[in-house]
Amino acid sequence: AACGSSASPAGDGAAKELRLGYFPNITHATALVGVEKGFYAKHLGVPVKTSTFNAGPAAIEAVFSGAIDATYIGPNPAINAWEKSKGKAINIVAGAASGGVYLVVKQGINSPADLKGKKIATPQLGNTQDVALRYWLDSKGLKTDTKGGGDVHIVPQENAQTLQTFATGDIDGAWVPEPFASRLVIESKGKILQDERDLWPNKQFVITHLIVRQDWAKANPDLLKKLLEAHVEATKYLNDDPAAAAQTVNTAIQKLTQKPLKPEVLASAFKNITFTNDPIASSLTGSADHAVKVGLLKPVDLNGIYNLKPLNEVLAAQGQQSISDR
Amino acid sequence: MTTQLVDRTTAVRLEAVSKVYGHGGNGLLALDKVSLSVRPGEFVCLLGASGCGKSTLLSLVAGLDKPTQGEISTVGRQVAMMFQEPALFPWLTVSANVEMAFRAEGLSKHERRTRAAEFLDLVHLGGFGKKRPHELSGGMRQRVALARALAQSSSSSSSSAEDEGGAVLLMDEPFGALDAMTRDLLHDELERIWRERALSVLFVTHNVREAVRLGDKVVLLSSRPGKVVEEFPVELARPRRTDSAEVAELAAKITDRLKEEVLRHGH
Amino acid sequence: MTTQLVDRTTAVRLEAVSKVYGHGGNGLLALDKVSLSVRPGEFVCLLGASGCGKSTLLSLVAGLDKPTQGEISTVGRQVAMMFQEPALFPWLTVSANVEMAFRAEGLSKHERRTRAAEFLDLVHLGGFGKKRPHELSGGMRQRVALARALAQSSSSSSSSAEDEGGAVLLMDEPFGALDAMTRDLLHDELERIWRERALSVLFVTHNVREAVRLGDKVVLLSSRPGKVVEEFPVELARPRRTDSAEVAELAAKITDRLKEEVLRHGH
Amino acid sequence: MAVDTHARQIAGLDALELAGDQRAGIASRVWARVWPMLTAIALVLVAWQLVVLSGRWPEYVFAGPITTFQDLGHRLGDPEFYQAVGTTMRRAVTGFALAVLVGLVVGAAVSRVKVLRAAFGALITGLQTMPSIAWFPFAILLFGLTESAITFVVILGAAPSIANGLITGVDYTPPLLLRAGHVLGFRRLQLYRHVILPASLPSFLAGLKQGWAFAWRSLMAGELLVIIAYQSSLGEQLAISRELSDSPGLIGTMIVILVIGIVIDMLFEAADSALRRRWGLNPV
Amino acid sequence: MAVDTHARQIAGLDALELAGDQRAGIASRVWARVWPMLTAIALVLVAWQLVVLSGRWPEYVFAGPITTFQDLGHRLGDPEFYQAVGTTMRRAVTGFALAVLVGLVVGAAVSRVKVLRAAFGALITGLQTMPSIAWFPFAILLFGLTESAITFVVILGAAPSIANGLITGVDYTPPLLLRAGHVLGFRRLQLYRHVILPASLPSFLAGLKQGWAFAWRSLMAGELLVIIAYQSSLGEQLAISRELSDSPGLIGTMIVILVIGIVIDMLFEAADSALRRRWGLNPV
Ligand SMILES: Nc1ncnc2c1ncn2[C@@H]1O[C@H](COP(=O)(O)OP(=O)(O)OP(=O)(O)O)[C@@H](O)[C@H]1O
Ligand SMILES: Nc1ncnc2c1ncn2[C@@H]1O[C@H](COP(=O)(O)OP(=O)(O)OP(=O)(O)O)[C@@H](O)[C@H]1O
Ligand SMILES: [Mg+2]
Ligand SMILES: [Mg+2]
Repeated sequence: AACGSSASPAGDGAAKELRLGYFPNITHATALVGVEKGFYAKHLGVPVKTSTFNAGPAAIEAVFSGAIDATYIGPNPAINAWEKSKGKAINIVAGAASGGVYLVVKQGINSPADLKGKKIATPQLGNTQDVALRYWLDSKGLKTDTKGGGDVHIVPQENAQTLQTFATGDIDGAWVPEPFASRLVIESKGKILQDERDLWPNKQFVITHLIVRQDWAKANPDLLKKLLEAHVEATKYLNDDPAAAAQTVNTAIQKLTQKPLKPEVLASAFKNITFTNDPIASSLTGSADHAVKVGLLKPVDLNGIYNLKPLNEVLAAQGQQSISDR
Repeated sequence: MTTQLVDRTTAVRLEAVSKVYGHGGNGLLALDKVSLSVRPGEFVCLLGASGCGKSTLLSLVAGLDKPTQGEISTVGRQVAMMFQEPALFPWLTVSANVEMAFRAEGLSKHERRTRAAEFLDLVHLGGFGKKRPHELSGGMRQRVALARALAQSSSSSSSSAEDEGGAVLLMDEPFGALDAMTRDLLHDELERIWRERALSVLFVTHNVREAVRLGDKVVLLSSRPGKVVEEFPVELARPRRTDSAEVAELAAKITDRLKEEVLRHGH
Repeated sequence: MTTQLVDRTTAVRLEAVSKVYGHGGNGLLALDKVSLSVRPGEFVCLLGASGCGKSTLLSLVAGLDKPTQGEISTVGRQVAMMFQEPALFPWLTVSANVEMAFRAEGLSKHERRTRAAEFLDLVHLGGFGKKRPHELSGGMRQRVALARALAQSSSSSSSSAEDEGGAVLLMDEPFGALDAMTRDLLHDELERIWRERALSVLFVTHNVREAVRLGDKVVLLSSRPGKVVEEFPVELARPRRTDSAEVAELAAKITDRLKEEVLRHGH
Repeated sequence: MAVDTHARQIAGLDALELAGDQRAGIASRVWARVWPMLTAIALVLVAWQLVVLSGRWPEYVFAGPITTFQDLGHRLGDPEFYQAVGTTMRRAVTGFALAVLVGLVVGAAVSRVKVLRAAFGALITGLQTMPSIAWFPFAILLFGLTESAITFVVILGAAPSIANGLITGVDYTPPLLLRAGHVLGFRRLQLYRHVILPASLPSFLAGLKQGWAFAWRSLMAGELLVIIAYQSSLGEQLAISRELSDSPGLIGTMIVILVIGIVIDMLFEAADSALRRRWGLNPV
Repeated sequence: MAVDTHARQIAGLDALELAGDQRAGIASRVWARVWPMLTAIALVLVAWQLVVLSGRWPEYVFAGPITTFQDLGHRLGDPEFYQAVGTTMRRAVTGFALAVLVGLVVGAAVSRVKVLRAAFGALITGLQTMPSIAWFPFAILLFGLTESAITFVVILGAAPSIANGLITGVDYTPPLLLRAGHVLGFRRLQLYRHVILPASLPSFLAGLKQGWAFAWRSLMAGELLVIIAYQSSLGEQLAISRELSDSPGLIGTMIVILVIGIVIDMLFEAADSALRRRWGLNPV
């Protein structure tokens, strides 16, 4: 790359460690079990330094500044990072999780038509959930606008606040990821009006994936492969023994935040998420197209955002099917 | 604590008043069983060495401090006081500083200003009403404070017709920073106002002649602890002149007594 | 601005110095072409009505303010000054306030304290070194300021052996808040130090006798604008006594001249 | 030989910096105030550009002045920008005004009534250290998704430091002035109004300045709390810039915040200068 | 007839509140300071419980005192809690100490050098109004994911108000004392050290107090910036409690923050009281 090569204080020549970021969050279960079960340590052979973040921007700032090499992250920050750096900063190298996003509404709302004049929360203006809600409402003939006006009022707010405002009745519903969707249902007697999976082909869309710094990947192809090996093993573990995995995830969350999920929330949320190595490229481009359609995004060229070759090599070595970046 | 305690023939009465600053071993006995009274309309001068407790005594009378022992009573709705320092409010103009004396009375803004101007003229500061205290010389500041105290003690709220005597006026070295001429002129003005308003005055000074010039009675305090050493009635006819022979004679007598007292205390 | 300008026979020289406070129409001419000189080792007293510009003159000499016109020159590494107000540092004890006079000299802590104690004894405040300024009476504060100024002007750094005269000492009504006895005692001490240290003193007072008692020369200022009206050489033999006949006589003469001046200005 | 001439005294005086050349014309006085600022800005810009040129970080990570000002220029051409600034300023001023009221009342009560001071004195600083986000849930509980919730957060942010400023001022009122007021017949409220309050003004003003900073910061966070239809705001723009990893947008918004802060500071500075002039303190 | 007896004068005096009964024993003096605080706490607890009992909000939205203190009790039993408080306090103290240093130097320079003041004076308040999150990207760029990044944010938060406190103090130094210092032969640095700094102490102390509040708030935000694995901190706990809508956890953390704030305030208050006593100002 023309720039940024000096950004890594560790030096990209031959990295002596891997610096990995993730969130203490159930959609990042792959990383949580990977760290907890020692998969990364086992495969990488160099020390793994982990950093946790509570939101996307800090993780991207860390990637940009070269403070971490790879991180698990949602689709939006990845697209932003790609776009702002004009395709120079990062690549998506694997998928991690799919599904687990719902439109939860108050009792008494039974159809999209009932949403007219109601307030629905999304995590953030222009993020995947926000786009999905707008696109979905549009498809149901309900108008919205980016300022919260229209037939349905969309109020972007942090998920934590959504829990509160839903409980106090300030909002009528929310399009949110797990574990918030399950908490709305279990704690505030919300009702699922729409499972986002039903809107996508094969009922699959990306919620978490793994990105790496391009210059790190270029300088450390071996480490990248080993990282992916660990990632694939973690995904396998999650799918092979979901009950044990769920426990492992909760243990990890408790260690990081001192606050484990309630068992019923954990069970419900875990069930709703699919863990897969496939970044489900079609959903990312699809979501970007939707964003353009609802007027939230200028068209972005996502061509080249995926670098799945190392992943496919790893999968091939294990005799698994290769994954497409379209 | 009842009206009985306040004799109609006393404007200010101190009975065996003691004042200790600080506590225990560090305590400093500033006043020791001082008894003193000022009759309504009487002009009493206080003399004493530096640090003997004169200012302390005035604070006690003004109610700014509590005596450690003893009783103090004053007649009159308000006690006006002129401090040893000018104690002007730096954020107010000279005129506004004097106007503060009428605040409690509820006069109109215009009336306040007019009356303040009168008192400023009295102290020869006619043109300085719009200046701020920091633009004045030390003696001018002292005169502003004088104007304020006089204004206050001659304002209607501080002396009511029913009282036998007028308001109480306490003055702590009011002319200390003034030249002899200005001082003489102000002596006359003070005497005039004192008589017109029938004020009861307690006046601290270091100038023995000034004390004799103005007072009906001169009270001599000893130092550390402050005690009343002697009271000198001044029975000279008014108007008196500071440089007259009678004044000089009595002043010399008091000065000798004072010197004795000061020297006895190792000063 | 060269050494030539400073005559070896002048400790302080003012040449046609004017000082205007404020600007334009609001400007106040405080000093008007004042010329004055103090010889090394000379004791000059300044007299004048309240507000005539005495303090202003001292500030100019001390370099605290710029003259609007004219030239001022002083000899001696340092000019010590005692302000009209005590100007003590409230966060320091009395002793530490006096010790500030030796700061520039780099004496040891212990030495500073010992010397400060000497000067406090001198002003009869022996036991008060550990008090804070707010615990003192007005006159005591003034004496602390006096101790500090004397300490400064007799410290080695302010008078160097090469100088013909010692340091310059400016005093603004240093005894204004003191009783006559204390004053007399301090006159003697001041005179002694002045002679021992060969100080050049510029001394402001309102007390004409005091001026005559202490000064080699008494300078009379008129008021608004301040101008030198007359200089009176005092040729009485020392030691003088404030209550001696010669002092009284000259004082009376000066007082008459002063009165004339004050009355001429409508005071 | 130690010779002290007039020239040296003037130097001593300059060290004291008591005097300014007050006869200079207005133009040159304005210029004297402006050129250091312009120089400072120029220096910052040059340093910034040099860092960018050094290539330590790519432009998308740390935007240079050119990109930033281009981006800012675009935004300045957009009426929505002014709307956003307007919305934020309106909220800031409302919130601050209410905070001044609350701070004044609380400060007055606590500073003069011993029991209240013992009960709540320490709590004020305690509240001051409470980060705004802690109040968000309560703001929403009390006010729902309305502007009042934002105002609530702003008041809680600013009022304590305004109260503290007043309390400091009251504590440091010269006793002599209190005594003078007492002798003039002022008691309680009157003493407060005529003596204590004016004497505390300098400290109160300092408290107001700090309070403004707290109010503004609380607002920047609070504006994310309730995003109101058709109303963009500076706080939202700041957060979105960060969210989108939009370096020129972020720096641009920071510049806008800085400029507003500087303008407000100048207002405070003017008030303070006037005060100092009246009190006879060294003017700047 | 208007009669003013001793009793009335004492009343007037109490209004001035200049005097406390200084002969009271230590126990009763401590009690006089403690009971209003205990009463205040009791009142708050009762009001809080009443709101919860009113059933206006479900317990998981607004936890009552019982739930909260149970939760807090659990946490107090956990060594990790003390570790978190320890980590946060360590960062706060380090950051604050550095901020004091920076604030002192900047304040001293800006307050006495005219050119610097014209150039940077207004910038200080400008910086003060900059919300912490704006600095996050720069903190990470400069320091990576290290504690230094947090410290950087804390310093930027606190130093301006410390500098401002000093500047106010310098501006309001009584000219008479400056003149006295000048006459005593103090120039520039010496004048600063012996006169200006001690004279500004009250205002500087007020600035420190405000600075602490800024430092603490910046820290609470900054602790989210760099979450160091398995090293919990108060800021993180606050954010997580909020993230999880964990009402008892949030209120519990707020109580902890409040208690720390109050303890710190008491330290400042003690310093301030000592200062006032030395200066001969009305003691509380
Ligand atoms: N800072 C100032 N700003 C404006 N005017 C001033 C200032 N200081 C003094 N003056 C004016 O200058 C004149 C002389 O003042 P100065 O203090 O020198 O008098 P003084 O002779 O010392 O009087 P006093 O005996 O009362 O102390 C006065 O009229 C005063 O109003
Ligand atoms: N606030 C205080 N705290 C402690 N001691 C004090 C206080 N005020 C006065 N004193 C002491 O009380 C004594 C009397 O002081 P006071 O001010 O009454 O003297 P004074 O007679 O007015 O003297 P002067 O003529 O010098 O003004 C002094 O020794 C002084 O040190
Ligand atoms: Mg006195
Ligand atoms: Mg003077």
